Amino acid sequence: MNSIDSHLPFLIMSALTLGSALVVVRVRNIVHAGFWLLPCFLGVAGLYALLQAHFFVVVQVLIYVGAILVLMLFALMLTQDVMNPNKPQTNRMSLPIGVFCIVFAAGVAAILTGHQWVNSNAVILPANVQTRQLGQALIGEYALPFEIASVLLLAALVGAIVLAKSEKEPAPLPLPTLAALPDSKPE
Amino acid sequence: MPIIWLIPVAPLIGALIAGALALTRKAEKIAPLFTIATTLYSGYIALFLHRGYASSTWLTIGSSYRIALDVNLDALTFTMVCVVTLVSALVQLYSIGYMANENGYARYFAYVSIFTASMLGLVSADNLFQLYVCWELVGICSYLLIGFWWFKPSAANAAKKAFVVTRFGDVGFLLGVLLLSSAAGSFQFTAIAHTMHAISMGELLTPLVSARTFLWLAPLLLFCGAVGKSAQFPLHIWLPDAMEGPTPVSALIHAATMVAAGVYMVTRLFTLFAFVPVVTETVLVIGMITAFLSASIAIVQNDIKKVLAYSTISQLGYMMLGLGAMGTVIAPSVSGVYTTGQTAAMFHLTTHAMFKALLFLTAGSVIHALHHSSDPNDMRGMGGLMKRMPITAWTCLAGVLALAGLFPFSGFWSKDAIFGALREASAKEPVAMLALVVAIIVAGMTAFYSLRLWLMTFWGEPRSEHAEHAHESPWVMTLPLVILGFLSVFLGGYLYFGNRFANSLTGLNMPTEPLNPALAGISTLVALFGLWLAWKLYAVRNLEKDPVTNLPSSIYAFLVNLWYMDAFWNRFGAAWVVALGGMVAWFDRNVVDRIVSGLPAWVCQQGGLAIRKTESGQTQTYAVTVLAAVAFIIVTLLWLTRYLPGSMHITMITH
Amino acid sequence: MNLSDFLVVSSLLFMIGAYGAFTRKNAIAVILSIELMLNAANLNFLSFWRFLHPSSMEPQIFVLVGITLAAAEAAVGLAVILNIYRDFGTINVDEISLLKG
Amino acid sequence: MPNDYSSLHPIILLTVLALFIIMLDIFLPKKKPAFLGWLVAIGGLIILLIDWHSPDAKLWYGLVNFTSYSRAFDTIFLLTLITVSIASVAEEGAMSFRGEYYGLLIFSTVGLMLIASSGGLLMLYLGIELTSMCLFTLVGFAKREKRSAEAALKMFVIGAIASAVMLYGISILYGVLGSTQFDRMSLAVAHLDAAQSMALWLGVAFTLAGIGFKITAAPFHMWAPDVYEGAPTTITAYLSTASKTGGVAALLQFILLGMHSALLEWTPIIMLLAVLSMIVGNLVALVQTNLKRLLAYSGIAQMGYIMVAIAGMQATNGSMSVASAYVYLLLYSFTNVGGFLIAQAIADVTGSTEVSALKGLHRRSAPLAFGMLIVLFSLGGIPPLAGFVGKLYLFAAGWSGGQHLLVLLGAIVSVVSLYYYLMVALQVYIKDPEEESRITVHSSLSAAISICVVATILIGAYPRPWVELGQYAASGLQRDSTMHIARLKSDVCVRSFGSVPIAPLKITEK
Repeated sequence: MNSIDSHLPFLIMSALTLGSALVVVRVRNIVHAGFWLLPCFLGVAGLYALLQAHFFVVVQVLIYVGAILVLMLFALMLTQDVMNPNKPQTNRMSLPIGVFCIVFAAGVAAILTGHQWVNSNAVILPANVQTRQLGQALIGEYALPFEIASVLLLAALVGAIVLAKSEKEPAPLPLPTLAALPDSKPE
Repeated sequence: MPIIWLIPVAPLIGALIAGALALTRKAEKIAPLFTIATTLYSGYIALFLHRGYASSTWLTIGSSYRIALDVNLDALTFTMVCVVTLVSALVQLYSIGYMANENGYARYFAYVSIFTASMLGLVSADNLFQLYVCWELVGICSYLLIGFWWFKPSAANAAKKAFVVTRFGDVGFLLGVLLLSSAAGSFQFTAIAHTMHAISMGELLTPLVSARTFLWLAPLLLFCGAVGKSAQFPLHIWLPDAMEGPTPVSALIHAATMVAAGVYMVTRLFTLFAFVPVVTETVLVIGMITAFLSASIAIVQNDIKKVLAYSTISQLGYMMLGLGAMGTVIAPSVSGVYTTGQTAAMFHLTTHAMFKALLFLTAGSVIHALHHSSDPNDMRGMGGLMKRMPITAWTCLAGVLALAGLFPFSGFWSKDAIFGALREASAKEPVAMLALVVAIIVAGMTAFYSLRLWLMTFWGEPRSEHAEHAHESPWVMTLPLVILGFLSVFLGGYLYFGNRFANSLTGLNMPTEPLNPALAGISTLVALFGLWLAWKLYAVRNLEKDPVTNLPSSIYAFLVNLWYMDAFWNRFGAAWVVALGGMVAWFDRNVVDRIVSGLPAWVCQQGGLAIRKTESGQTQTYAVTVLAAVAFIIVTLLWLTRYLPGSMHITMITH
Repeated sequence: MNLSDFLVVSSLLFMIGAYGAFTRKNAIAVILSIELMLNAANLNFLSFWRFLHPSSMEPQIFVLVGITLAAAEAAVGLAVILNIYRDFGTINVDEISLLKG
Repeated sequence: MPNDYSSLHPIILLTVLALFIIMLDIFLPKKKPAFLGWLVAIGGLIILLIDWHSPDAKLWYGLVNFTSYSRAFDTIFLLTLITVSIASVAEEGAMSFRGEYYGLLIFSTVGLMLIASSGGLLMLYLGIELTSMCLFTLVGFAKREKRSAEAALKMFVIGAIASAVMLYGISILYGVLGSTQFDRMSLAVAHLDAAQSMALWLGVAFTLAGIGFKITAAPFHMWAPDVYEGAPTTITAYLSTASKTGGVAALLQFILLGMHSALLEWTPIIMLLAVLSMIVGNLVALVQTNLKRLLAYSGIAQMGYIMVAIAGMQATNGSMSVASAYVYLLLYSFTNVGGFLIAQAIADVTGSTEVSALKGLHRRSAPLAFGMLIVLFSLGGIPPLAGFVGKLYLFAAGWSGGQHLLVLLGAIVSVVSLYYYLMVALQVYIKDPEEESRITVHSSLSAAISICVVATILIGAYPRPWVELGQYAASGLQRDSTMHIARLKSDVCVRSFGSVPIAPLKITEK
């Protein structure tokens, strides 16, 4: 197993990733949580760089940081006044779940580090070959998953539009099914 | 394929036609024509065409399990087919009058016809699977017919109760079917009988349990089904409630045929029961308890149908006594052996089907006449119907005497056969001696309550206005009564002389077994005593209302003395009997009922409510469950592999 | 630094994400947390690719699928939340529990 | 197997059909019945025929495998799509995005078909996600209804978490086994001491979360009742049948193709799912008052019965388990869709899906009442209806697989289940209706209900061809796994891709 010698970058990147991830899940202000996702994703991109997955560094930054995160931030800013930031942002079970997650993480890490991984002894290819291979795979051997992923995106977009589009015409008379439902208000 | 496959199929066709008529709601009145004709056709095939075997494969599971629709018309099936088609046809004829003004006229006949088809399928089965399917089907028909007047809450509840309670037995039955068929690798009766034999010889391994356990467990599981279906203690509780259904249905399903299915099944599979004495002894003990318990309850009932229902349970207990009596083996049969006890049980099944159907139909005739009354079933509101409904009264008397087992009525011969079998068996099984004594006591009780029923209904003066204005039923109802009355009187003797019944069942040609004079004498005396007591208590008490001073003084004094006796019985005897009956009824209602149907229901209900609480509506709780489940699976596997290293192969797969 | 270290990081990241998804009241924060979980899976794939099978194509394809999925889920998820907001006037997951039992 | 790309035609055509429907709807007048559902049904039927005429194929080195297994399962998916689409015609008038509705429905069917024909976890995962992604939207399709929106949120959150967990699990499996292609996975598992490799089972348990989410087997079932209750009823029907069937198809492939050599270690996991599902499903259904929730819990219990058969796979080498699970899923699709559609028909008039809305149904609509009775009796496993045959076959498979205690438990809880099915039947036939008005059913909806009810009776009355279909399905899975393992064992899997040689997978014995 060929190890990576650069210890310090790894420690920095993992600390950045995990630290900001913790902030994301714990911070009260939801917009801050959204912004803290940025260093987290960048940390993951850094780890990818250490793994010499150069193409995915770019993808991570472009798609996660550039697209998904921006989408999230828009949503967060639009809805930030919905949640009162002075109230706790986590539910009642946060302590037991925290303990559970720590124990579980320790267990998973223990099992994974204890496993004898089988190495195929292949050498890592230079970045340009890697990317060319990936490109060829996506139109060759893995054309089908690629196409299906695009169908998935299409379906997701259609779905998102259907759900998000506000209906222009005034609400018609309620359907019988609507009328029958108890109209309870959230407390 | 031989034409006999039409035996179960013909009534099914009749049912489909009636069902179609019911859906169109036009020409409902002609529905019974089809159902009766098809039922009679089934009987005709059985009577006049060749015996034989027809089979068609329906489904094959795995490599060896073949599920087939078989019609195996042997002597035993022939007997049952005759009983079922005859009673069914007569009941349907009777129903034309009885149900004339009811809603769902054609639907009723469709149900009855489906029932007939399922029952015929049950008795002509040659494999456990078909037996089980038809077993469930007759249960459903029973459910539908008990709840026929669904708008009455009591009927709806009774239907549900009947279905659920019999299911308890059916679970055991299903497990028995699975156990036996998985051991045999087949559902066929013969294959299962051979397997059982091989297991008893130690030549074959059994699934799940050891061979020794298997030999008693498998037949007892099957017997569970019989306990449920034939309303044996402690699952008998559904049958009295089932009287909520139309009375002809009670006559057909809950007296003559379906409730006898348990007896038939044990007879058919008797080879399986004969390996271990504890099995037959269980059958014997259950039969004994049932016979006594229900007879004692019947004494205190006032509802005419309830008396008959408890009487039916008691008589089914008699049949179980016959089955449990491991008497002399008289002949080998297709699937094993016939003993005197089995033959006697089947004999009693046949005669009982006639006179009990008759009794129910006469009760129905009375109820029909009183149907404007608030409680037409209550015997306290009857009396004096003898003059107003003579045919019903006389045929009912024939049925009563047959039930009482009075010489020479039908019941006498078959009851005596059971006593004979018990006496024979007592040499081998000590408990049979006790059973014989109990059976004789029950015979007295039976005579008592059956005559009591008749006297309260037909004797004396009318005790209500409705009874006063009662009229005889139309001919479609009285004709079946006359036919069944005739059979109730003569069928037993006819089948007894020349040993006709046993010879037909076993295919042998043996001379008539002479009656055991002591046994016949005792049973006759006991029956006479019961009748006499009923006569004294009921016929005379009614007269007491009228001045009886016109009687000769000596007889009067005698009566007074008897009255003294009566008071004594009332204060001490009857009070005890009533109290005992009441206690048994209370125990029945509050303990047996609760334990059998109450406790598991309660546990399930509470369990459901408890688990339901986890479904809190909180999305994130659900999400945690997903990961917790993953963690749980990992921990379980960790535990299994850590503490049971290499032994997972042994522990996880139980062959 | 070898495979185990990366796996430890990814398992921690996964559980942090899970913790957030299980405890955050804000529905959008739940989506953010799920993104963390997906990232952990991707990190796993690339670690295995780098240390065990650098010539294999599969993990890379999986990472692409994972990223696509993340994008799709973000889009649909936000639409679902918008819909919730219109109907309930809140996006507090805790308060949205008409359906239960 | 021939490398015939024409086997892809059904999937491609279905995708095209979805796009066509979405586009067609743009040109159709709104607020008028368009009968798009019938178009989908006809298209689905044609595609089903094409599917049955396409050859077996193994494309892209086994990325997707078109076998009798995939064909048989496609049949369930397409038949469900057809019945649900026909039933949805009744709701078209009230829909504002009917083209998208059908489009997403078809896309989700595409996803399911991909699951059934997947040759590895990659396509399996993509299929599951495509299906889920469409269903998130469809569940929330009644946008103005709070319950629908809530159901969508719940399904989305749980589904997204489950998919993330599953992806994480797949990544671990990839690390342990070096591939996510079923044939190579199976080979690698065979060379591993499967029982002792906890990392493998870590991956399996995580992966199971995603599949468990699809099949709603306890303890992954929590979302189902809420979502089923809140979703539009036609979607609930689809969700409870086709989507679950896809999950079971995935599970069977994962176990029997991917981890064939570790069947024994799988048994306790499946047993756990079976026991929990049967108990939770039946007991909670006992205390339900909403028909949709009741059917949801009953569906959880039915999955438990299927798990009983699957738990017996070790002894029967899978074939009987697969065949019986398939037969059950097929008939269950009809029965359950029928049940939900009847609930829909009643809710259209009464506005309620409570069990009490069924009071005296037989006086308000005799055919609906009869259909409900058939559905309930079939679910209760009463002969001679389809449910009986299916349950019998399942338990027979479990029994011959040595799972006697599970079968016993199954038999006992079946008795419990009868109580709540009969409780509903009681409402239909025994209770007095609150209103006497007759219930009229939209002709398309009644056509869909008729299809389901007739199929339920037919499968029960004449099960042989369907059982043979199940065996046909099982043969696809069986031949695949044995043949591939044999082949892979003989010539080590060297494959070349483009000009770059890829090193052979090296298997080291521990």
